[in-house]
Amino acid sequence: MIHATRELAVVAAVAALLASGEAVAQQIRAKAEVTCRPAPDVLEYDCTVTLTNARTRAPLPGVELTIGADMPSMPGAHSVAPVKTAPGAAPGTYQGRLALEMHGDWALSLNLAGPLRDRVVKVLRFEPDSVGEPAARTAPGRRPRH
Amino acid sequence: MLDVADLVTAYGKIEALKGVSLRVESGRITCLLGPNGAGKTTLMMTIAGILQPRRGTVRLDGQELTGLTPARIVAQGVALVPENRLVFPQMSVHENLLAGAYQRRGRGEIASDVERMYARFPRLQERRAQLAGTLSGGEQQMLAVARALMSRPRVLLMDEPSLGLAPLVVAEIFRIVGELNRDGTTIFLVEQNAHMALQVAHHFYLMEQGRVTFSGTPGELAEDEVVQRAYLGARRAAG
Amino acid sequence: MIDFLQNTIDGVMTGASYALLALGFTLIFGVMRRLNLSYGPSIMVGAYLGTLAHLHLAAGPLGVAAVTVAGAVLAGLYVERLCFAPMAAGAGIAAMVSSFAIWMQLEQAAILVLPRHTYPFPPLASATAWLGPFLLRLDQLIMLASALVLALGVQALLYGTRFGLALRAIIGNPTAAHLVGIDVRRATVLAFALASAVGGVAGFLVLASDAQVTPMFGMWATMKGLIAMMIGGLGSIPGALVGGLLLGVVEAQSQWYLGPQLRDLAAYVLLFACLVWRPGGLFGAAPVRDLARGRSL
Amino acid sequence: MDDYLVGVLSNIGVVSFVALSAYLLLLTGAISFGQQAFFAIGAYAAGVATALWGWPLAAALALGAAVSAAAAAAVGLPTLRLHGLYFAVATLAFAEMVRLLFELARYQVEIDGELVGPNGADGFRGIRYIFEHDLGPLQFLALIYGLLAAVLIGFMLMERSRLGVALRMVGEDEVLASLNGIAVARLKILAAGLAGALAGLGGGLYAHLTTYVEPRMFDVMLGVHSLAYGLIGGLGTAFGPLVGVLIDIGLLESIRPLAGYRMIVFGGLVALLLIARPRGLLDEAAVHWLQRAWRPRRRP
Repeated sequence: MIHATRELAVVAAVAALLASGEAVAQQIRAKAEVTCRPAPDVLEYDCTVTLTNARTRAPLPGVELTIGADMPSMPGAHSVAPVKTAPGAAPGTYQGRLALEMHGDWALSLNLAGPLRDRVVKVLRFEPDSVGEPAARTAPGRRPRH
Repeated sequence: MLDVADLVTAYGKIEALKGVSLRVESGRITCLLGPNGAGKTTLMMTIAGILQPRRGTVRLDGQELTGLTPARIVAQGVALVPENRLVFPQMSVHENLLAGAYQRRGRGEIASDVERMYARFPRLQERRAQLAGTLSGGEQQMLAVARALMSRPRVLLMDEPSLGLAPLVVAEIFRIVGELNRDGTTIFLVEQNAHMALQVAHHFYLMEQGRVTFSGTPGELAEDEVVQRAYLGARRAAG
Repeated sequence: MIDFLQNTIDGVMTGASYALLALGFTLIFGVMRRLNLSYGPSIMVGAYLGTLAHLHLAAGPLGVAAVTVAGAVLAGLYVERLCFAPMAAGAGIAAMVSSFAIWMQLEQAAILVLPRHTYPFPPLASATAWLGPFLLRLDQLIMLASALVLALGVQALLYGTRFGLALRAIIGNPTAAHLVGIDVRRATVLAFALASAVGGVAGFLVLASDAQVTPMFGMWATMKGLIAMMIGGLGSIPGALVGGLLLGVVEAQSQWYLGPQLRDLAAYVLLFACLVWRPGGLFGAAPVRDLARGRSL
Repeated sequence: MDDYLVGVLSNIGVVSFVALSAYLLLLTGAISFGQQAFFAIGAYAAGVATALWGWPLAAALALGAAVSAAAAAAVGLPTLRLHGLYFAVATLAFAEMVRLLFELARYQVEIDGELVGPNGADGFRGIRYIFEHDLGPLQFLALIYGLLAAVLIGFMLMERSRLGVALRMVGEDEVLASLNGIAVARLKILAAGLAGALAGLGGGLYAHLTTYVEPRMFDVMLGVHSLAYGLIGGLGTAFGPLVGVLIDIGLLESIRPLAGYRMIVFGGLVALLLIARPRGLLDEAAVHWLQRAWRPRRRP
């Protein structure tokens, strides 16, 4: 009996949550460009984010932007605490310094808060002296024919 | 010759041996009788070093065996023919015999011992190249005995050699047991088949629920009494 | 037709490396009846030590090979001590999960020492030769020759020596092996070291022909070795050889005819089909009895 | 609550679904390396449903669970007679097939000038339901844990039911179970389907939590982790896998000062734990002891 009432309560709470989510819709979608370069310290990177309105291409200033990072190869286990960014010189640009745990591919999640809530994900490869596109997804043993 | 004193072996919290003491005399056949679950196999495995006792000692001619690895115990001269035979199924009969001499050096001697085994067990010679897993139950039992003898043991332990074998084969096994003993091998035999065991044994022990409850020679207690004490009569009636 | 044959040749060459990986894997599995997920990562540790020797001590290919093999053996023994030796008879899954935890450890250790994604590995022999219309690479020929020699060597060891007799006895029945006086513990450790050494050779040859090493090599080696072993049949040496070569050829053909993206897919389809239609593998009999009972791994 | 903490807790909650999925199969004696496949299928299906088709979240999650359950039952059929390592590797092969197919799969629709939808190896971005419907991180956290609580209650009811007993019997010994009149095949397919549904539900939640999924999130690593969780936390109760996840992600977070040495410490700890407790922290004996210690106090 105890279980049954508890179960009902949970079901009701979840149902209320799911229903409450149906009302508000947000029309603006953000688009982001990210460039990062190694900072003086090992495993630290300075990143510049440029946010624009996906439809109008107009810059998006005044956003509270944080950058989080996850390793796609292990969801949940390797993530670093999101860092706050500061507005850059040009409108719609933001700067932050990221401290990673290891080199390799990281999925940066750009979390937008304030007037606009959104999240954009970018995957980059972080090496000790450079940051670039994630490697073509190859493993050893895959050689082109000579 | 083989002295077991106050042996306690436990599986977790359950004590399978609750202080077992017994003695196997040199040159004789000593038998251990008792119902299923009395702890007979546990005792054999403890003597062979597969199981570690919680308390108590096993000595061979006064030399401590307790705590040695199974390999060292074989080297000291104790060989066990395990319950259900446990031959190496993917190896030939010949290789099984060679494995039995694993602790020994000297190829020539080992080779002549193998030939002696073939002389004693002609069936094994016929099947020398066959994989042991394909032998019949009786043949596997003979192989297991021969394999154990290949280590030239001072004491041969046998755990239920008659298990699951046809009556004619059982008689053959016991004939071999007697023969081995007449040739000088000391044998310690665990059996449920009290009738057969009492025919060959010089001395026997009764074991019930992890304890030795009787010790004597086959004449000392009526066979019916032995069978009953070992709960075998009840088992037979039920089975 | 020329393409098909060239693919087959390439596949056999690559397959030789898979066969070597499967050989070590199957040896560990046969003797222990346990799955060592850290098998590839311990080879990777050896390769990283080899790379270190290459970078800092300017070691040549042979020196790097020696360091790689020795490192793989050391890492393998570490895994054995921590994940397999202390586990009781019924704890097969725990041992496997434990070897997975150590995989994480080894990978991070490698990354700590050498943080870049790739490092150079000394190439062995990149010369090529034409045999009629077919192109052959020298380093791959060495790989194929090594696979054949090592497989034959392991087979000879198993069937022609006292140590091999002990190993086969343990494979057949560990309890009975104890009872005939085999030091099972010692033989198991030696088998583990031998398997790691074979894996180390495989790792060296693969990486030397790639000329680079990444920490991902550990996972790659475990996966390729596992697939080849399962296709060929658990615990079977000819199975490891044939499973590796078959995997290599199927990959090479599907890469050529279907494209690189479908290559790996084809490998897994092959594995899945083999398991469903012939669970014991091509060279195994029916699945080993104690495995059939789900409980033990 | 700090946003980061909410994020970590959400991750723990979502990953618990895959861990429970692997645990359910472990109860029946099946070692699966492949539950990440159903997590992936659920994530993609639910993501497509909200982002491309405009479905409400509840329906999308249900779809993810249903599609995953169907896929799991379909794989359960050919692998029915496989056991132990053979089953484990077969599920692994299947999961890698699924992952590689997602690397090939493209299904994109233009929304607001951006292409949205699964795009092969580049992943599936823009599952923006929580932003479009203004669902805050805390609300989503509540949703995850609400569903998790429901699942756990389901597990507790099941473990006391005939079904739970039957599942454990199959896990102990299939032959014996069938001799006791249990329809082993049907039960195993049912368990596979339920486990698939659990993983699929978790996947749907995960896709909406991160707003972004890509195939390599669902590789062998996740599969072996999910299996490991049950074993670390303990096989005695459905809370075991949760404890496992908590130890993994939670402990990793708390030893963050060790930064680069985290996995070295963690890997070693897990290995030592498994030596001491091969069936996990909350193994059957521990659960039994806890129940006995707990009961008298509850009774007046």
